[in-house]
Amino acid sequence: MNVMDTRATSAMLYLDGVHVSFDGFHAINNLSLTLEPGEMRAIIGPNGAGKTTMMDIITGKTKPDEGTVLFDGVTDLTRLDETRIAELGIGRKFQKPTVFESQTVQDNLLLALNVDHSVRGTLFWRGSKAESERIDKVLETIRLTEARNRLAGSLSHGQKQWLEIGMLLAQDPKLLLVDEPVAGMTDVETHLTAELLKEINKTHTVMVVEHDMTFVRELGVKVTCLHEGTVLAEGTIDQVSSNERVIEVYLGR
Amino acid sequence: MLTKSTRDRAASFSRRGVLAATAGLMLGLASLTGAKAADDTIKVGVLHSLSGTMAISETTLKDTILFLIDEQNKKGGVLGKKLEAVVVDPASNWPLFAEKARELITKDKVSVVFGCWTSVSRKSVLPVFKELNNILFYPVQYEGEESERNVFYTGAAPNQQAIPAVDYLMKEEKVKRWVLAGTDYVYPRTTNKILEAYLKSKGVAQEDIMINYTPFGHSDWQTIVADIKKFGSAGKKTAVVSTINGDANVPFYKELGNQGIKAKDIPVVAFSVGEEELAGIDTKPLVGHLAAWNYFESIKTKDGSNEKFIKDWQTYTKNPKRVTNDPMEAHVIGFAMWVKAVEKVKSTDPDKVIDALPGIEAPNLTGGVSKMLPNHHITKPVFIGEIKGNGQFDVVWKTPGLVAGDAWSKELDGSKDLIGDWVGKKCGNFNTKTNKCLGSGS
Amino acid sequence: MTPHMLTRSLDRGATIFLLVVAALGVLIPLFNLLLPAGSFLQVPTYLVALWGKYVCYAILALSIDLIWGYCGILSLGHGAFFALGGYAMGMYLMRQIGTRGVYGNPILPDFMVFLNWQKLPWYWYGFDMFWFAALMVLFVPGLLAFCFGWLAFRSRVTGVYLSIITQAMTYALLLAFFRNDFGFGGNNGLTDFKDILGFNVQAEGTRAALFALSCLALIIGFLICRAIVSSKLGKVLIAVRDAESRTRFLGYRVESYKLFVFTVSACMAGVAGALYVPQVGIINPSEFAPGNSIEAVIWVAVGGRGTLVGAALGAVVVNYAKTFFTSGMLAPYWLFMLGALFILVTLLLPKGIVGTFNAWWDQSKEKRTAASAASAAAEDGVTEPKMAE
Amino acid sequence: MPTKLSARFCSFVLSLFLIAFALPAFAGPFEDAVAKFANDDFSDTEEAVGVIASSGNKLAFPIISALQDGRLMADPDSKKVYVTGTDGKSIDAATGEAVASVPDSASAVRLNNRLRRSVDAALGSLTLQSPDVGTRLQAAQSVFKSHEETALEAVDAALAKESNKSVKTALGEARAAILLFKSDATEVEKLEAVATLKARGDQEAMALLTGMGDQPPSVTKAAASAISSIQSSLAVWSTVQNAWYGLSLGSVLLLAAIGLAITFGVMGVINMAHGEMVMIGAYTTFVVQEVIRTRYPGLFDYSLLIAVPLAFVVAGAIGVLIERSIIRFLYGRPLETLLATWGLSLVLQQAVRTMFGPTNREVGNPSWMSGAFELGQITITYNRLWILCFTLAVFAILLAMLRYSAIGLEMRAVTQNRRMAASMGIATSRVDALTFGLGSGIAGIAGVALSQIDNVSPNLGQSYIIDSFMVVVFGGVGNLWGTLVGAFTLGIANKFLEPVAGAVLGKIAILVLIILFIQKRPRGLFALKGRAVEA
Repeated sequence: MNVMDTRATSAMLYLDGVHVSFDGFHAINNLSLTLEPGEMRAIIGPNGAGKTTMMDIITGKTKPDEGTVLFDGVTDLTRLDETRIAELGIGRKFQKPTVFESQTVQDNLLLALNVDHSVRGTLFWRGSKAESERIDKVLETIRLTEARNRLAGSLSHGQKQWLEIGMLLAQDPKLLLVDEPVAGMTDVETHLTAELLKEINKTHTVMVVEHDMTFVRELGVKVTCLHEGTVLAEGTIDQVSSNERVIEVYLGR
Repeated sequence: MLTKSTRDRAASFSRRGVLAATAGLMLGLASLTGAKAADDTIKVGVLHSLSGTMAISETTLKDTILFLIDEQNKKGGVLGKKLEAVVVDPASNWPLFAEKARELITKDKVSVVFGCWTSVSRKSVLPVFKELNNILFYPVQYEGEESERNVFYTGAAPNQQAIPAVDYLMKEEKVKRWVLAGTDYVYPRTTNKILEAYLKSKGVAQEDIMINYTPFGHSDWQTIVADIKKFGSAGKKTAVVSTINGDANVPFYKELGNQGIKAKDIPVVAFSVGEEELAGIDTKPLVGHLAAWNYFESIKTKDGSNEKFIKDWQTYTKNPKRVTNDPMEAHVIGFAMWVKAVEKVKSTDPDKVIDALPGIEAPNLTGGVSKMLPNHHITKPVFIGEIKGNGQFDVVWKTPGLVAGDAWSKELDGSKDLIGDWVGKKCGNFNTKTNKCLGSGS
Repeated sequence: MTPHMLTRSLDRGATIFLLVVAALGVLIPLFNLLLPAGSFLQVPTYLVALWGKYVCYAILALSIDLIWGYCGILSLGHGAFFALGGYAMGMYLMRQIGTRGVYGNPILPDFMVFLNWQKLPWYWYGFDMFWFAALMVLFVPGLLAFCFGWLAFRSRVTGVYLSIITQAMTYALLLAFFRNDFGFGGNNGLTDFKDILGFNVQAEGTRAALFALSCLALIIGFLICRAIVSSKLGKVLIAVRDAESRTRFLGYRVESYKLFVFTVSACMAGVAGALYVPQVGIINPSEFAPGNSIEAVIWVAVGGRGTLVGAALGAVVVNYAKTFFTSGMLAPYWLFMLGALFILVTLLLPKGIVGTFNAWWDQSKEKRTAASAASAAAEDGVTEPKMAE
Repeated sequence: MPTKLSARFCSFVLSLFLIAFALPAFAGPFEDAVAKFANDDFSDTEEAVGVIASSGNKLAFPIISALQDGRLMADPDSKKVYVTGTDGKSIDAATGEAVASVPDSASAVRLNNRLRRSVDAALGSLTLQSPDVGTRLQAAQSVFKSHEETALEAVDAALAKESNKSVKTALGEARAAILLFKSDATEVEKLEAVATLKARGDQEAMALLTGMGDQPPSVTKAAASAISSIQSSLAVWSTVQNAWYGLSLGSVLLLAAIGLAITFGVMGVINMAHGEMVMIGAYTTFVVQEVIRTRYPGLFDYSLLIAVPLAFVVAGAIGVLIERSIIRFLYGRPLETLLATWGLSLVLQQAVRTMFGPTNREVGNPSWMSGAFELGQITITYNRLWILCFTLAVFAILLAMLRYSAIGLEMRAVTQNRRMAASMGIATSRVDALTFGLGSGIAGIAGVALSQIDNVSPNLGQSYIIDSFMVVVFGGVGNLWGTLVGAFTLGIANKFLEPVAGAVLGKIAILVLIILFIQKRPRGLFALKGRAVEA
């Protein structure tokens, strides 16, 4: 990869000509996409468009067959594993909410805090005031303060979604990848989530994958529509949703 | 005087009471496993695996002892008391053997134990019998190199099985080239060491001896049988001496049969294949292969003792097809010897019985009389039998007289100067060169 | 272990458990030695030996629960570490026999003499010194676990795959130790021990002492486990167990966590084996048998996976049942009993004895502390989602 | 054997008596020889065989063939020897006159291996010209084995008459073998002999060449070159042999593992009782054969064909039973299934032990399953060959079933996405039961085949369970082709390691290799890729 042009990009996240295929099926096909620092981007697209696979690639879960994936303009993510990438400051919320069901809400957040993650560090860990304050703050933001001692497994679907977002906050990454945050949420919850994300976006770069167009509209950010593993259209929600191809393959008439 | 004693008792009671209070679970424990020793019977321990890999061979021996006890009780028991069998299942698990032995002796207070098959099970119970000073009768042919005060070896020592078999093959079949095939554990290892030394002493060259070891329960014999075939086609008469362990024999013989190795081309003489093992195979392709034992079911006796034994055994087990085999005979002899010894000293006290046993004679099932030797092994005849189509053996050769069991092999450097003598020397491993009793530390 | 870890690690159940073990460790030897033989409360020596064995198994169970119950690593080869520890101790005991072997050879163990070994193989050097043997008891299993784990966890071998290769490991060791050329006594293994640190292993006093020691080891092992699982590391382990990749995305080096507990638990297993050998008086390859390892896992399941107390309890219960069934009239049918026990427990008590008890206890008491809740939930049967599909 | 000793003694006295007072008509060498059979002494019997074989008496063949298959009865008291015909009629061996019945005191003349050899040799030279080609061939071969000089003229006579090609070569080889050891054979003859044997080029030929005593230098030289050429060709063949052994071992592994590939691979159920399913199949075979032995002995050769479907049904039924009663409560908790099925395996083992006893049970090989044939210089045993074919057949059928049948489709659907399948109206629970039943049934079939080469004992299953798991994991869970490739790879690797490292080390090496391999490919040889795996 050409060093000059990596320097050139100021992007927080930079994908160029990424290919990945599973047993012949091209999940990602020459995908190129840039995310500026501080930006929030909504990714839409039909099932199998490669949205989640893209996130897998960014977070190092899947290695692309070819192409460039740059973080902060310099780090080549394709060479790193999940842990390292997370340490760099990329946080991810999964499509189906995955929290540590058998542990309490606050333990979930405690685990997410970006403090010493080494074996020794955790073995001889003793809670600090700063940590507990961080946790309290996050609990407030995600409105789970009174549920702090409940098992994460006993939370409602929406609450789990939020807890996971909360974990992202606690992790305090530079870049948040949020996969279908409002799936299975009530309208109210959806609205609140939108607010929450906007709030987060003030201090973080965010990439949201979502089907819910009203939600996307509410976010009011630049939208990228993926189809068959490549970018179909990019622009404001109106531009994209008026795009012929997009209507054809995704929105339907 | 009296008051004092009562006070003492009272005190002891109270102390005990306190202890009892502090440990209720001990109570339950003690009561759960506590044994009530019945004085009107003499208890006989039976320590044979009834489950696990060794159940195949050992279950029969358990039945044998039960049968013998039954017979003895019909004759009115021993010293006017009935015999009572205490059966446990060490489950082919060696540490469990030790545990069960301990249980038999301390909890059930047995006067004697008949048990074990594998060397390792014997080795594992050995310390227990030494510590608690009880008697073990061990009925299986084994590698020798042992003579313990508390153990009586009624099975064959190597010189009562392996050596005569090899002699037969040399004399009758003019064998010049030898395959020593065995399962990789101590009995085959030692036996093959002894045989190797013996063959060399008879002028067999190194390149005419092939030694091969396989893991337990080895089931794919293609390669090895092929190797044997190759080895056997070097122009000299070849034979296989097999110390392959029970379970692996069936596939071995099946492969032999299928690859068409006939007894008349390359005879196999086995030390661990008896009537019971053959019961699991179609023996027609194996006719003529050999086994060396101290007893065969097919042996006819003048006094009909063997025939009678087989008949009674089959009626007892309600199974007219039930076969008998060599280790069973060993138990028969051992049991008879123990009974005689007990009646001789009018007591079941292990020390008395142990001292009484050497010199005791008991009829074996092949029309002879076996004698317990000072090294706690017995005298036995050795027979070579050829496998017949019906799973029985046809005796083709026997030693002229009885062979005395050597605890220590004359062929091994480590042990050629050792003897076991519990009568004179009171020592199991006495070095005749240095006149010292080894292992006593001094 | 720092004090705050200790305090934090002791909840009600744990305290009771420790007290019981301590009581056993003190009382059984006392009742065995002080009371006159045959008196009502006197504990016969064979029971001391028996319970000593159970306690060793309990330690093994603990070590398995630590990795399976809390980190979701199902090792079906832990018997290997147990056996290795046992062999290390056995080699020391063999060297202590000295000239009292049947051949009176001062250096070579008997089995080497009659297989005509001329000199002691190098790997037997040093085992005549107790401290060295003791070190090896920890080091050898630890090293094996470290190498094995390093390979396996780094390349993310998980779930069944891991379980199966642990089986392969112990099976390979089984075959290896069977070989007489290997220099560990082949199938017969090591036996006929005379004394340990100058005390006769057969002596009642030694047995009592060994029993007490085993109880002590159990207590220490238990404390270590508690300390680990109740630290933040414990939370991470549970996180790994429930959602491994999630934990990765939070920036935890999952493999190093797994490696850590795996090695610790292997060392514990080794200690258990080392204490086991002098009490049963023999160590041989059958301890490597894959079946043994599986059975050990079953003890944990019966007692209650993810509850350390349960693991220990399970080991004792199952083995007591085994002892009980294998003698007397039941002897021919004991496998039915044992098999049925395993099936019923997995079907009816998926949380194991202690787990079920806790659940019931917690239900009966509305008010509950976060800590016990966490542990109670940890006992749920849920395992790695990967394998659920 | 005091009985025998005494018998021998009085028979000895008797024979003296006979020799002294017998009528001259009976005093011929042939009759004496026949009488020797009654001495129940191996060396006497051997002499007798020699004399009779060379006597040219027409009774020689019936007597010796009767001796070979134990139809020659000797009465130690009367010194009379009888030949019981296969038709039950008996004749006096010495005179050939038919006799009403053989006295009870008569017993079959015993043989030992040495005698069997000389009997074969004798029969060989006697049957060299028998009308039946098979017999002639056999005869030629046994003469080749024994290569007694006495047989030479018989061979030459036969050679002159012989028309059949294969028999001719066999005779030629027999002749060569004899000449090679004939002290007064000319150098030319011997050189020819060496050439013939070189042409034969198998181990027996080599045995003769290496075994021949001192010879004229030219012959020794020729022999040496012949030996080396034979050796080199045999070396090549031995590689082929190893490959074949590998295949056959692989087929056994595959057979044992294929059922597991379904229960474990497809359903994710760690079925520790799989081995016991195999065992049940084997015991079904045993029962079938018992019934056949007692009721319809004629059907014995079909016993396996009958056993296969039965084993499938029995094991399959038990499988379904297990699934319904235990496994189905444990889905999503695979490790619990491991424990439960382990308990189950203990129960099943003990159940079989109590029902059939702890000892091995005899399962015979039908005639078409026993024996072997030579392919070039390698021996291929029929049972192995059949098992290989059988395994491949089972595999193919199974594959076809999964691919094309409705239930197969449902099974694959349920494997790939249980929830989706359920929502599409597939009765997943029924499919589960059937799948598990199928897996167990196939294990049962495996049992039928394994009963042909291994112990039929309660421990049968134990010895295969670990290997099976290794194969499935090595090949990649959930992929039948993986299992196939895995099984054969392991089998062949094992067989090529065994001669080098020995059986034990070979096995260890294989295990270590598997462990290391899993590091490289944590999901086995044929792993599914993509998101589905993680989900």
